[in-house]
Amino acid sequence: MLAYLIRRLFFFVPIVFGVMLLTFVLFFVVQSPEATARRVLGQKATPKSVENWLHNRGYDKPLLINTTPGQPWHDSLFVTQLGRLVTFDLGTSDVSGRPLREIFAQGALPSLLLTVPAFLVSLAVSVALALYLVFIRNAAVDFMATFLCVALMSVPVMVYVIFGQFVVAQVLNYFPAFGFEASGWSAPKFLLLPVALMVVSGLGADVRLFRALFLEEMGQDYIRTARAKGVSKARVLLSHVFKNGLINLITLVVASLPFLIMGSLLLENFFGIPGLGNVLVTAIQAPDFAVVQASVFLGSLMYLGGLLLTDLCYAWADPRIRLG
Amino acid sequence: MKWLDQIWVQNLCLLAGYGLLARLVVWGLRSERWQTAWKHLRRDKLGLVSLCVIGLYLVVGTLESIVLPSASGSVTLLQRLTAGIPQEKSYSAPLATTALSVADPKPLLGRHVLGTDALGRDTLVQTLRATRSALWIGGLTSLIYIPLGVLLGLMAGYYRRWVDDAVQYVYSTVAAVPEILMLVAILMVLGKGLGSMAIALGITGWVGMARLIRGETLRQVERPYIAAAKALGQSDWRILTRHLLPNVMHLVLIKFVLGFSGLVLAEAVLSYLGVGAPVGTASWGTMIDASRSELSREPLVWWNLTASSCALFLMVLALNLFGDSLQRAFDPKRGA
Amino acid sequence: MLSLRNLTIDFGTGQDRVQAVKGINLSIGAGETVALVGESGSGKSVTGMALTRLLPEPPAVYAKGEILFEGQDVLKMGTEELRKLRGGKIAYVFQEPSTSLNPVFTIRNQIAEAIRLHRPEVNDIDSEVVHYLDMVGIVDPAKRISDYPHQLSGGMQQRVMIAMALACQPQLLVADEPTTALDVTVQAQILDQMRELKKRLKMAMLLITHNFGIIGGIADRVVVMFRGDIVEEGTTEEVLRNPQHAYTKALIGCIPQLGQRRKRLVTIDHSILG
Amino acid sequence: MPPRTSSRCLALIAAAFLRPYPCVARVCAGVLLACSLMLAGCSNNPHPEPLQKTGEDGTPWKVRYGALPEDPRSLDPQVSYDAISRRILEPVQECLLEYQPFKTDPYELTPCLLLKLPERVVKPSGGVSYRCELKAGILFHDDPCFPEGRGREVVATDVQYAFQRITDPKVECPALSNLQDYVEGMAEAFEAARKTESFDYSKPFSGLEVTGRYTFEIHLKAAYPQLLYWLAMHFTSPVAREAVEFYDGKVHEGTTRDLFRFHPVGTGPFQIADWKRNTRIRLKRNPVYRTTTFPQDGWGAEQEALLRPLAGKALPLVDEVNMTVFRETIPVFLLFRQGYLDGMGVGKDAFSSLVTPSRDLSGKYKERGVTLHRDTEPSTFFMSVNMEDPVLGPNQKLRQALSAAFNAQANLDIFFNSVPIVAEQLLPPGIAGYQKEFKNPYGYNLEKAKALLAEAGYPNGRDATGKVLEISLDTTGGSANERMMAEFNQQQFEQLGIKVKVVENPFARLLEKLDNGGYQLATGSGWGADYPDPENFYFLYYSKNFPPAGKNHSRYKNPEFDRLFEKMATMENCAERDAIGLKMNAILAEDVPNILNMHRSTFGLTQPWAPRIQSNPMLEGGLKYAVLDHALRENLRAQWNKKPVWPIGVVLCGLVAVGLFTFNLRRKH
Repeated sequence: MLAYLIRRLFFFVPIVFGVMLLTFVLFFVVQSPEATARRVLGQKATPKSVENWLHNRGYDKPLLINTTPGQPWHDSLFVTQLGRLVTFDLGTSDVSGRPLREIFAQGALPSLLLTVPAFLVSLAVSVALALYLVFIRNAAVDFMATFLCVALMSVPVMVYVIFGQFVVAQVLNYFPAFGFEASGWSAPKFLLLPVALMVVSGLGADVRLFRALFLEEMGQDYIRTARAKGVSKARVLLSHVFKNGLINLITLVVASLPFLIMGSLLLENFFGIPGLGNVLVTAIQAPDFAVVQASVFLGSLMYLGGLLLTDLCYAWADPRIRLG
Repeated sequence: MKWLDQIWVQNLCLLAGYGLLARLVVWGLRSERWQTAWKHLRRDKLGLVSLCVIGLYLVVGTLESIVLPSASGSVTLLQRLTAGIPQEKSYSAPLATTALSVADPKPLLGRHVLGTDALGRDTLVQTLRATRSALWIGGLTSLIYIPLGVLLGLMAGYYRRWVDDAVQYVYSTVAAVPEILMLVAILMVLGKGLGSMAIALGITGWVGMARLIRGETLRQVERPYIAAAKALGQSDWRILTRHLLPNVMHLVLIKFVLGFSGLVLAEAVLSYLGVGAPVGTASWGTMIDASRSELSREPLVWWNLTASSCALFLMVLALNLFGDSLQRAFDPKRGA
Repeated sequence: MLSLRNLTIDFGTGQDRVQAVKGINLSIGAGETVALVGESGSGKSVTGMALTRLLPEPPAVYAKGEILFEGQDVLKMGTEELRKLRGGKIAYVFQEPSTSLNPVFTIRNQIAEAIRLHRPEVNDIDSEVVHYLDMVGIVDPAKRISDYPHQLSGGMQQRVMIAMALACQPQLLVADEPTTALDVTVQAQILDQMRELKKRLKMAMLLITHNFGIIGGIADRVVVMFRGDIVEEGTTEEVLRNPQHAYTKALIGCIPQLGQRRKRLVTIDHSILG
Repeated sequence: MPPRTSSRCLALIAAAFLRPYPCVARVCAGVLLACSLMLAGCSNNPHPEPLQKTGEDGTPWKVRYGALPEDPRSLDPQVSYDAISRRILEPVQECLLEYQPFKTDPYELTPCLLLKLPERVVKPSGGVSYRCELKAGILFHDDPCFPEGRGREVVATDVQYAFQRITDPKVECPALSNLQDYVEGMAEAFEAARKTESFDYSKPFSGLEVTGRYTFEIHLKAAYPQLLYWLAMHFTSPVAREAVEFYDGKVHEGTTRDLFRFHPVGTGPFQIADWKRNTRIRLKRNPVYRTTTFPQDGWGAEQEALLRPLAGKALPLVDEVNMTVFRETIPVFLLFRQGYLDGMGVGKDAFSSLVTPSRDLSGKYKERGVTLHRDTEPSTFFMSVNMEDPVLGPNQKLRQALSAAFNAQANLDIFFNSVPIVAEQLLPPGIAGYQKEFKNPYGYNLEKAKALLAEAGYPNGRDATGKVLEISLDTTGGSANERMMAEFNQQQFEQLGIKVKVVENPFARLLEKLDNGGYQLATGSGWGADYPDPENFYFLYYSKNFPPAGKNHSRYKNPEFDRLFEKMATMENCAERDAIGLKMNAILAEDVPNILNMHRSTFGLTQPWAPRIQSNPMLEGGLKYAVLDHALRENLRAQWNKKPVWPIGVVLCGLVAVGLFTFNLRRKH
């Protein structure tokens, strides 16, 4: 087990390095940090102030490797950035000057408050609906459900958000159309609408997927054995099918767990939830290289964490699999 | 890229695309597996209806893709066909006779079934014209990610060892970079355009395909027929193209159809992020994006959002349903 | 004890309708062992499954006839009665032990589930599980009960299946190709085991197989099925010694000409079991 | 029917239906009860409780609710340059001078922290000095950076410190490049600091001489009348050195302190009470504020009834200001309609939708008592023409033709609901030298444009060889609106029969192109007045201001224009200056180095309970003059936010239907 973990971690190092290099090339080599400087300093900035800005942030260093004679090779942008990130010194945002540690720390909670309930509710609802569909096994209902699911999948997320916010908050006046309060009992009333929208927008795909998973399990031999034993259909579903389906579900679901922290771009923007959802996007558009590099670094760690988590959960849920 | 603007080049590209598609279908239908699938599919009413809807979209998209010479450079066939519909000054409601204005309702030049947009263009025509963007994005992206994904997936599954390691390393790395960053960064480098969008989506999209094909290849390689082929001394290339490829091709087809709908939706999101279709190219994503502020207008301007979302919805729905039908047709046991 | 009257089972609807069982009559007395023989797709497994309405509906349709178990028509039973019948009165052993056991539950769990359902009076379930495992010849059963199916060999898995079926003390055991998926040596062991158990427990048994070679010494009577119909019926000795129907002869002789129809029949079988 | 009773009724009906299934009925009833309780207890008010319920005198605590499009980037007075940051900074950090809120044509400066307007002294050396005197007794906000947390008095050295910070390269003050040409010793100090990598604040600073506790002199190398305007901007407002040194963003005794840029310590009528990053900022009244009072005059006759009672009153007029960050515009509308925002003062997107194409507020809002305000900004927007382009540069007629083909009014009608004014000249209204009667000789006139195009050598858009003229137009790509505008511009020029290729750029890329001249035509150019002076506009076409030195993006070079500019730049406003301006304007109009578009207008809606007091575009909101009718707001909000009941019924019926269906299905089995 430990050996397995260590082996995996070694495998992760080149991936993280590759990711950082790729981001650097994609983002830094092809567009100069001057763009950031101009964005930050505004339309009226003079080249002198741009130059001063770049110098203060070390952006006037050589890009990948310092080949200037007399200077150490590692005194380059990429190496220093990487060095800082590896020690988890995230630095400060190029645009706002806020420490990134603070940005991520403050944004994580609201993002999680939005995504974790949405994740759990949508998982519960879609698993329940999928089981329900498998349970009743009615041709007409199946057809309608498939159609509805595909229909739900085919609507762009934006349309959900726009309509949802407009109709539910404007016509019905039940919940605030906007805003966020992480503390106290008012949090649910702010979160209800975005969470519901997030659940609905993901429902179609999930129900379809889980239904297919469960149906596949239903066709297995051991289900026949269970039914031949006299186990009732509901129990077959809830115990035999569910547990086996769960193993497949894990591979699909667990990998996305670490990304819950990244929040949801659209919902956060529309509902004024100060999460991490649009941190990366605004950073890309700004462009705010410090934020991009740090979030990609953390993002790739999370991705790899997700992979590892999937393996571990798999091993935990499926007795046939042993890590080693 | 100047030569790309030539009228005949564009039309030729279109023709080549259709030729390729036809060739692939003919090639596929030669295999027994595809023939049985086609037999199943013919009995699947829903599948056939969706196929017809897709065909309809293809026709509209093609009409907009055929470029004709005109006085001011070039126009598309669809533009030529709808040239009779006048352009208004600004918004007007569906079938309205006057412009959308409370205080000063000026008479319109003509009737518009779905109203007009902010620049007074007919919404129906714009919606139809946008089909082209969706099809091009879906088509071009598939042309990039399918060969890339299939080739790498096959090689990884067949050769294993270091080839597998290398392919796995590359796709893990690509997958670990947040997708949105890849897309936006690539689009910023290449500039806006349908082509760049297809490239960006292709670069991020091949990972899933490669994974799928690699998995299936690993399974196929265990089968005796591969061992037999090897025993006969056939070359690796021949085994890859003649034996393995046909056996994973149905997966590619299904993934292509289902992935197509994903690509059409991705265009909408990219437009929200401001890296969507370029100016002058109608697309549903930009129409939806533009309608964000229209929804809060008084009186409400709803027809642009409705028209574009419905068109998008119908296409994605048809693709998804057809994809399902394909899946059932190829694997009747699973899709029950 | 059990009798089938004019049982007809269809698969699918409309144009795609396929008749899998064509109005057969069959009866099994208490303590009697009947072998149902036929090649793949002859409808023997379908008949076995139909005894407790195990076939998924749709696509299966019980078109005609009745299945009488101790005078009660199984086809008219409610959900609850059926559940009691399955496992409790009629238990099954299936062909492929490696897939017929749920891979994510321990064997204790799987056997205990059956006991709990049909014998609520049993208090010490674990020792009961051990008892039955021991009965089917599993070495050191107390240690084995917390194993998962994949940790057992194929023969052991089949023994577990048999233990699970016996644990509910059924009146009829339906063994659907119980040895087909196993090695020849293991086959012999399992068959010996079953012979012995049959003697000890005195329950009725329906042995479904395509292999005439294994029924000797177990089956009292043989029923031969071909394309959904019963073509021959008689005591084991009679049939083995003097088969009447050409098909039976072919089966006994294991003549490979059967391959002619094989392709189509295999496909039908496939779609039924899937 | 209030929701609680009605949902109870529905629960009874549902219970009757579900009697055969007692377990399900019980669960349903429980869920129903929980839902109805939640709905009844839920308010759709998105705002947190005000900081206080009542003021010290027992009157209701007055809170103004406003919107910000994004979080302020920096509240460091020497750094902050964008409108959003300045909107927060203005009520917190006062300047030496300020704009009189009611006088906009022309604008007028009045003293704020200074006792009176600075006194100009011409020195024999040719330089100019300004003598200034601070009001005595003005206190910084109470803040932990001061001993015992009590704000100390503002003195002249605080202004000197501000000037030193402008010079410090690490601070990155955007005003530095403008001021260092005039303020003595500034450029030298900057260079010295860049060499040593740190600015020496203890060194004497010759540009600003402290002559007493409250008095100081600003020494200029040459005449620069615009300095007064700089004194009305935050760059020169006094800063307490304690605050800058205290708020270093580092950990002290276990707690992290803010960065100074997020924790301004000013003297203004409000101080920051609570800043939830990316969510909202709440400002609380400064209890000891007494620098300024409500002006006694300056407003027009139509505002007399509203403003006379306020004259001379102590400021601010409300107790709290709550600014919420909205990244999307739709929620702004939603909240404004529900009465949870008192006004909307954001970009054009937000407003264009509420105004009918006939420049009027839509009827629904009128009924609600909402008022629409239009204020023209001192800004001019135009397309830049690259004068170094081989096609456009040498061909004056072609430029004139393009200019005449562009229908600026239609542009405003479609995208800005006709609110802004079509620009006829470079100077916007309100700036000295603006000519009300002047019409752009190459304003929209399609016939004329076609004639000019023929004269330029492109009859019907084709050159001598019959090839269609193709021109590229660089724009910023991104929002849907920008796309639409680009398509509109394209259509305008293509009316001439020429072909226009639109090139979309990220904002920064466009700026880069403008700077290095890699374009033919470019949109998105505009200039907002830093200060209301013609020099601030004409310098855009001064040939010594070619990028990178300045912002002459058109690369326009005209010796006559240059000569006139040099003459008028540092003149005080007078008739002669106006005359020179007239000539410069005529030169630009004929040469068309730009295609004029509009003078942008800010326009906003106000709720009936929060009427607009001032509309001076040189102020960023003027929050200290804001008023509020608390009772009216409470009343209308309750009216506008009723909760309908029918949706609960619909949902319930649906649930019951599905339940019944399932049970039926199972029973049949």
